[in-house]
Amino acid sequence: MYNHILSIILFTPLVGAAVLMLIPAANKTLIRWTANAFALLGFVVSLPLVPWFWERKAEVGFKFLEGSPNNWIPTIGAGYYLGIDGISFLLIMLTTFLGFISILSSWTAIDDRVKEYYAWFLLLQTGMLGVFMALDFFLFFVFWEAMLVPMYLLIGIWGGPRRLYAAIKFFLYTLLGSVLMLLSVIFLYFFHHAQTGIYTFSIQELYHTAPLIPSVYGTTVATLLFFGFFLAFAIKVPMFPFHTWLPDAHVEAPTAGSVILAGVLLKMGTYGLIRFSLPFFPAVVQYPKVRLLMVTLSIIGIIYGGLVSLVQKDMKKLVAYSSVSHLGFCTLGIFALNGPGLSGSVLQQINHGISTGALFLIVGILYERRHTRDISEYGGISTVMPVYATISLIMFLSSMGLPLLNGFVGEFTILQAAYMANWKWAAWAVPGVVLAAAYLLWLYQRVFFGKVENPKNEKLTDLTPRELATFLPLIAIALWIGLYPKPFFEILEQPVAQIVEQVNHPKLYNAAAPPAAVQVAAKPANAQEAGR
Amino acid sequence: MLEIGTLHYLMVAAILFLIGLIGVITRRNVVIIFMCIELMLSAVNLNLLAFSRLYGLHGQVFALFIAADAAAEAAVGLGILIAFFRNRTTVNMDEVDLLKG
Amino acid sequence: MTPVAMMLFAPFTAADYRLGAPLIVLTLFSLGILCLDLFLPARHKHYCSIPALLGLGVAAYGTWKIQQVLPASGALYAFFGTLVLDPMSVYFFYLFLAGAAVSVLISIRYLEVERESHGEFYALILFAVTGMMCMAAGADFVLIFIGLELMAITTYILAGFLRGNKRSNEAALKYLLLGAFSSAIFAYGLSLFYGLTGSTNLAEVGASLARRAATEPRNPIMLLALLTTMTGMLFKIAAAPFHMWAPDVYEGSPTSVTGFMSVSVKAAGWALILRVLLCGLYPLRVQYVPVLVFAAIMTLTTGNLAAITQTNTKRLLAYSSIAHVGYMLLGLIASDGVANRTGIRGILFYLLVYTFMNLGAFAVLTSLRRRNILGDDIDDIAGLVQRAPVEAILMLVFLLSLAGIPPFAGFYGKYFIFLSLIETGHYLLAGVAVLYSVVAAYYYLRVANAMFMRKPQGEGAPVTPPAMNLALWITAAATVLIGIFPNIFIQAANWAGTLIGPTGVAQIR
Amino acid sequence: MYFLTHIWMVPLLPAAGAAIMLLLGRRLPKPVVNGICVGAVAMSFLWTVAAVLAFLHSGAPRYEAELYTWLGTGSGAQVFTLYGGGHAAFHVGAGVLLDPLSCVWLLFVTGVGTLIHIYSTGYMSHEGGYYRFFGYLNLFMFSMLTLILANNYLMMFVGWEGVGLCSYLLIGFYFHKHSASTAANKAFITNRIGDAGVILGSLTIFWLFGTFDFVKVTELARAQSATLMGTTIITMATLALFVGACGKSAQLPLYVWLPDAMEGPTPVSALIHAATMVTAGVYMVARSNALFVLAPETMKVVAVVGALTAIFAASIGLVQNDIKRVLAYSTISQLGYMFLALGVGAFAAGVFHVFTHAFFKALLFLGSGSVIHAMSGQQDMRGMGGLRKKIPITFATMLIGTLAIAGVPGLAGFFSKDEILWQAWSAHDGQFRVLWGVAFLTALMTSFYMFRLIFMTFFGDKRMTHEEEHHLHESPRSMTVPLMVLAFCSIFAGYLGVGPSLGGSNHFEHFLAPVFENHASVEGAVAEASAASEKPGEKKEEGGLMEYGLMGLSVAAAFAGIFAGWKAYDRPGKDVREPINAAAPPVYRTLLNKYYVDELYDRLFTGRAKLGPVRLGAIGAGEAMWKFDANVIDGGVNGGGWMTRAAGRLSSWWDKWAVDGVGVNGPAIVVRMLSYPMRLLQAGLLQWYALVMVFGVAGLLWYYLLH
Amino acid sequence: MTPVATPFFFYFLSAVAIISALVMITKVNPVHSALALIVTLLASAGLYLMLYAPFMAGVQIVLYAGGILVMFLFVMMLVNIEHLYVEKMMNRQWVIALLAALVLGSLVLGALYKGAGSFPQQIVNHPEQTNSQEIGMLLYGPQTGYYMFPFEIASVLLLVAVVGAVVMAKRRV
Repeated sequence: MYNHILSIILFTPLVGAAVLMLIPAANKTLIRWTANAFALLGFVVSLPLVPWFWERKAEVGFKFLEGSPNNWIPTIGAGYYLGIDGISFLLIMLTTFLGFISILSSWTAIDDRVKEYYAWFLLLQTGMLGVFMALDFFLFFVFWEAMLVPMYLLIGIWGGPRRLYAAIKFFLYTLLGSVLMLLSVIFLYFFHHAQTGIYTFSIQELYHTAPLIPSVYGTTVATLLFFGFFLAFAIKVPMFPFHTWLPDAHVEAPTAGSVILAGVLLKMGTYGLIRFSLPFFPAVVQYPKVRLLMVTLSIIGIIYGGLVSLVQKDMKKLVAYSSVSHLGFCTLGIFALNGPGLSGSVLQQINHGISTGALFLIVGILYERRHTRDISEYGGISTVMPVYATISLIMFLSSMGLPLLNGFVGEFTILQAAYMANWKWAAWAVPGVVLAAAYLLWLYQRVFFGKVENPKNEKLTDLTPRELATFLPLIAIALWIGLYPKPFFEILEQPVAQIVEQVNHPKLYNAAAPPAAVQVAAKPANAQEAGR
Repeated sequence: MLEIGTLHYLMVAAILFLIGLIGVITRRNVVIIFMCIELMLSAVNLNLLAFSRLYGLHGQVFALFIAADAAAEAAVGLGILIAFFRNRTTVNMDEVDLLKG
Repeated sequence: MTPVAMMLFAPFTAADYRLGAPLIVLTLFSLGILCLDLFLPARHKHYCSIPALLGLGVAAYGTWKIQQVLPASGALYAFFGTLVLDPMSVYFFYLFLAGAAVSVLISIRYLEVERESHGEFYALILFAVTGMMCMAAGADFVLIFIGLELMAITTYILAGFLRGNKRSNEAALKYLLLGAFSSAIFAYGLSLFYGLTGSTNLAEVGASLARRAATEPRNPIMLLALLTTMTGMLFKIAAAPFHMWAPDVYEGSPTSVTGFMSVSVKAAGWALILRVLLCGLYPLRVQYVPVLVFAAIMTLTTGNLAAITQTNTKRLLAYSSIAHVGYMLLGLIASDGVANRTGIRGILFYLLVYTFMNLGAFAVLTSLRRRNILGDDIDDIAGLVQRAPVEAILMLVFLLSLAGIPPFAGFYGKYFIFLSLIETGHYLLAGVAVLYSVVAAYYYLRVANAMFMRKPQGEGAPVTPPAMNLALWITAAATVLIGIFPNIFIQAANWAGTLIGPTGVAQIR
Repeated sequence: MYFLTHIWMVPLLPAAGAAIMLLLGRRLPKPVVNGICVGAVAMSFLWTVAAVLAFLHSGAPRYEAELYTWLGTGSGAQVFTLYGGGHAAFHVGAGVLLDPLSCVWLLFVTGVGTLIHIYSTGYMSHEGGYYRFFGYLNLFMFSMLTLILANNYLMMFVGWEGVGLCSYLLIGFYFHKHSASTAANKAFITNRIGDAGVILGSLTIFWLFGTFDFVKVTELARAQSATLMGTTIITMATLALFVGACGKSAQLPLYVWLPDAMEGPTPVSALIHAATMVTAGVYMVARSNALFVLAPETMKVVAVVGALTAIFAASIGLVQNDIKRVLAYSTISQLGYMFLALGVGAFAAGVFHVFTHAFFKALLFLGSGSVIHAMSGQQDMRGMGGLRKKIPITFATMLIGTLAIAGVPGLAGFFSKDEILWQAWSAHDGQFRVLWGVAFLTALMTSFYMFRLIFMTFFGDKRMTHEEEHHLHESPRSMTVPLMVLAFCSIFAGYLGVGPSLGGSNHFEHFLAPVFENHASVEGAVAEASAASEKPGEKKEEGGLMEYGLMGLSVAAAFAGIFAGWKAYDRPGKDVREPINAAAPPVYRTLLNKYYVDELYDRLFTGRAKLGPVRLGAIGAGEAMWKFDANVIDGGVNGGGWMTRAAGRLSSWWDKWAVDGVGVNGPAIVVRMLSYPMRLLQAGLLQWYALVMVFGVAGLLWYYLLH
Repeated sequence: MTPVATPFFFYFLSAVAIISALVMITKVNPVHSALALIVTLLASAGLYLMLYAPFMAGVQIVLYAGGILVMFLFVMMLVNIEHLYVEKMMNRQWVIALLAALVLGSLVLGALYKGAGSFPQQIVNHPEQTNSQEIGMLLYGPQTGYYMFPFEIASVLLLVAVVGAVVMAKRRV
């Protein structure tokens, strides 16, 4: 169990999807129960990781290693190689948790092609978990791309009126970024071989050679490679101006899809930046121009997302654009290039997952009852749905970064880190905090306050126990992070320190004395050449 | 008179080949296009035989194979043409445009 | 031994027959099928598929036996050196046999629906495979040319196999005319090479050309011969600008034949190209690479762009198969077979996965063919997931694989091409290739969109008899399993690509 | 000592009350709600008293404790590089700090809070959402107490935002009223602008000193005063903090939310928007006094902004007709006084005014609440008049409050206000005497409009409708008792800080001295001001006469205002004649419309209203960007929507595929446009295909042979 | 055997072949074209003879002129030829096609002309009398039957052609 915990977590949803396949499509109740059971199981199997990880949180490097760098496709030096550090640990827990919440929230929202829906959803879950666990770039890429498909189908089949457009846009956008990333990593792969004589995709190994690129090929090549990676992640995050797929995808996706999209998928971009862009190209990210560009794009994203949210007429679109703003904070924290910035960024990613996930659920609840997300259709919902209104308020506040709720902790840490990197960055980002209050409260006012003027809203029912059950854990976590985030910071401390160290003083490959890990790494692909 | 060398034969072959080619790309009648292809193959044979005079009999054997191939192509081609004609009652190349885009 | 027997068998030894066994077996089986067809009652004609599959199986066994006796590094020669059995030939033999077998499986019901004769069909497929094997294993221009023509003429017939169907007629006619036209150009080029080198044997041609290319690299006749030869070869694999037959022919041909053509015939064309360009014409590599670059870019552009607006699924897949050729051409550009083999291996692996995924896609399309429904319009596939979820999901797998989305097999095909391009520093081409791979995803997704996100247009599930199911599951399993456990297949492709190259066909006669 | 070491219970008690209300409140009967909520706050008050006594008894300068690490790990592994080049760990603790300054605030917040809670049980007894109201009030108490007890800027910010939130919730308590919810939003968002300043200010402080802790910051600032004096960075830090203070304490230009905040129930106005929350800005500036004195520029800004706000709000207050709005503007005006005091370096005087103001402003608001209660919700003073007989207790207590705020000698307001006026006159060698003039004028106006309120409400003829008159009644005991207690405080609170000039020894200032100590070494001018309080004897001799003169002037002003109010408004008749309107109608209109500031803001900053044809402000920018997003970025991605449209007009086939293709899809449009020529090439004509092949061969040959 | 007046025969036969080839592609009536093709093929057969390839010349006459052309004529009878006269001879693209072909032709001829020196000047004279026999030996000889395997494949090819023709021509069952 202990040694295979990651695989178990990874494949539980997949098994669930397979089991669903065996159930006749007509038996919707059974399908729902099974899917929820597996989603819960997926969360439950990830729980043992919490105490286990907590014990080992101070250890350096990746933990719970499983597989090896070349046991999968030895011919090209790719392996089924899993491992986690604090950053991935948190994101994995977020994924299993939000996955469960999302599936729970779909109980009544999805009534059409239920079996397919749950199967794709569980498949998506596996793909996302794989992205966060893979220590082999090849494996990472496989999961990175593979998870596009279920998401694409979720948007395309169960989405809104323009779902086809949104689904394809989502898919192509992400694909475009990722293929360029593939090219870049192949370059690193050959570069690693040129330096060490070993073909491998192991991330840990590439860490030792990739930073050498500027000294061998010059800064232009290194910068181009950096942008190869960056584009993939920037599209995923999404950073301004690569964000336009996001509102479409969010608006058209079914509620649970939006939750997962905002909660987890976007984090892959920031995760990629942290896991790959920074350690692979420590010199490039420190070029003043590159860094300034990154920060500028982040800040533009923060302000821009906020301003555009302000004028949205569709609730979901508003929340979607708010994601652009929030993720701007995350990238700002990353490119502050200091420990707290990265910690704050990861924490903010978790927070965004919780808060924005909850916001999408909130929008979904109204949508399920009224089948419109037009803000002007609502008003006075507080009167008819008081519990719902209260929960919404808490999540709105969490999203706008009210202290003692989770959003503030991340935002402030990022702001502080950015300030310490360059005070002007923080000064530019701070209006985002004001705008968040403006668009969220205005939305809250328009939806929840006032008199019930639309007769259709008079009969709305308040939350059912199941719906309430989806929110309570989210609120609990929001409060936990808001009140006592120290455990999170402690989990993040070691990996973040390592990344900062890698950025500032990369441990480089030295032909005379290769790092110990290299010796156990992949055999050269040529070894397979002669034999068959 | 000029000595007749390999080049002369090659020139003749090339001219015949090109005439065949021109026929293929300009004539409307499918049957004539077939004939033009036969002409092209025949020109190839002339080439081969001209070279065969330089190297030995291998070229002649190659030419024999090409002739056999030409016969087979003609047989199958005309069979297809007949089947086509049965359905479409035309052998006009301009009208063979059901499949396009 | 009687004189007649001497006449028949004397030139060859037992080793020759063992090495030629797959071809001989296939010929014999197809003759047998032709005879059997005469005696079977009309409603049992489809039993002809059994000997066809059997023949393919026996041929595979023969290939396996050959593989057993192959030296660890080196080739075997048969029939006076006209037939060369090296890892590449064996690899391609398996590929052709697998493609043919799946094609036979998906044809059974299709032929019944079309009410066409079974015997000739399977016999022709087997004949075609014989021709392909000659192309893959031929070490002599004559054998290669005859093999090419055998395969080509067979496919002309197969393309027009639905005699009563105007589109099939037209496809056959177009294919034949253009095929014969390109064959003539190809033959013209071969004749010039013969004239330049005095031989039709690849190794000798190579040796002679090497001398000539060293002294006069811009010999006009050599260039003329090279270009005309390449025209013929690029035509066979449907590379632009010699690709224009492909969409029309693919659309008009019987669907199962289209699958066969797009997979096995194309693989045979590739075998031919690898054999000729890397063995015989290797000395002209400097000269032919620009042609390949031109063709590759043209092919990627035309294939991908034209596919976007297609409304006919078969036609769409035809353009997509053109696009795939573009990727493979990139592999050939990157790899010279001496310093770098990644691209060649990539092509071989690509062909392997392409065989399964594309045939799988055509299998699904074939299963859509019902009475009165052609099944090849994109509307016919709309809402398929609700009518036939299994087929739809399999189709999705094939499409994603074609689009190069991991973890499906198609990803690795593209991956190795990118790998070789980066390895050899062709960054610009790599960039073009990845951009087109995004474009490609778009049109595959259109089909997926239709299947999953539109309302069903027709009603009732497609009929999938056991043979069709078998074909579907074989192709799907291959597509998925190669994707998840690619190592052994990569090794196979590596092995197959080991010898191919200027040094591969060394000793002959 | 138990109470001192467990001082964190003070905020936690109301927090518990709030949690209970919000989770279970719906099902609880009113008496239980009363018991829990009022009980929690009352206990909190008692705890505070006990803790303060323990603190005083301990004799220590302060009591500080860190409860746990809030942000960061506390391990010090993650470090920042500071302004001066040093390093500091990323760490923020959740801690408490009890020193004289927080003692003062704690006492009056819990005290006034308890009274207002009691008052509310009567005032809100007929309202729906009773539990919600008390839950919010308790939550507010929690936030405010957190703000006060915090030991560092960030924890203070927690309370700071918390009170903003509660203010939002309580202003929006009548959420079905559009005006209420709008006012709530306005309050929160305006406050958020200030909050941004607080964040930046705190960050700058951290950058400078490597800590958020008040004590450490103060010590470091004092230690480094020589190097930091007047530097840009300290000015920046203090200015940013002051922006925050402007937001919370409703100073120019961020005051706009406070008048609108009167949409909330009256006890809320009393508690939050008069007595406690709005003084948070003062608290923060006072808390950061060590920094502010290092930034003379900021101090000038503070003083000027304070004075301007004071007169600005007072002038608007002159003509308002809504009883609560008058009080709201008066609050803004009084807050201006406080900032004036802070700005001239008289921190103790400012705090003293906060203290006294808490009582009489709470009293006035609660009194006005009582009036409104009696008037069945009517808030317009033009519809009142002659109420003194009907609601005598309210009248009496309100009169006391009014006298206090007007600065009539002997009442609380007199002492604190006079102290400020004197400091404004004398501080910095009289640099700020202009401001004294402003403040003096303001005092005159204050007295006038407050008595305008009294006369319009309680004197003259009854102007209410018959029905309203019928319902007139004195408020219940639960409301009047707090009024009386507050009235008592309004009279006597001032005696805690009677200055030496009036024979007192200014206990208040002495008590606070440890917080504001050590200014002498910083700046001479400030030294004088504080020396005045520390060594009364010497000071008295120097400026004694002047001080008495000024005091007399201000007393005169107060009475002049009262007199003018009486002349103008204590008249019979149904109509109210506005003297300003009569004298200068444009001025009246401008004042009545609050100088059109709201309209200006709506046009320039929020964008709710258009400026001519264009929409400016945040919404305008949002719309512009949204258009940019939809048309330019996406358009660029889409391959130029305009191209599609233009081409669509050109030919119908184009339109056909562009519109009803499989979705007008993203990056594919360009590609699709290219796809069509490809398809046209594929015209189905075999010979064309052959010709293309010939082109290919010929082209390649050409390239090879002739190149 | 030394050929008589080689240049004359060469030019004569070449001229006949080329002219009748031109006739072939310029005649409206396909029957005329077919006859012109026969003349071309016969003329090339003559050229074959001059190239010491009597066997191939014979094959040319028998196979092409005798076999294939007759088949063509049959097909022309089968497909309705009457209306072929009245239709246009050339397709729509013929001008551009002609130009392209001329460009290609000049390039090809130029290449051949420039590259004439690439071939050996020495002619290997094969005895004409044993020509057929030697070809036979190359095809079937016990030790020299180098082309036997391709020949077998060619036989399969012809079989396929037969099958194909049958399949194509037979009526629907």
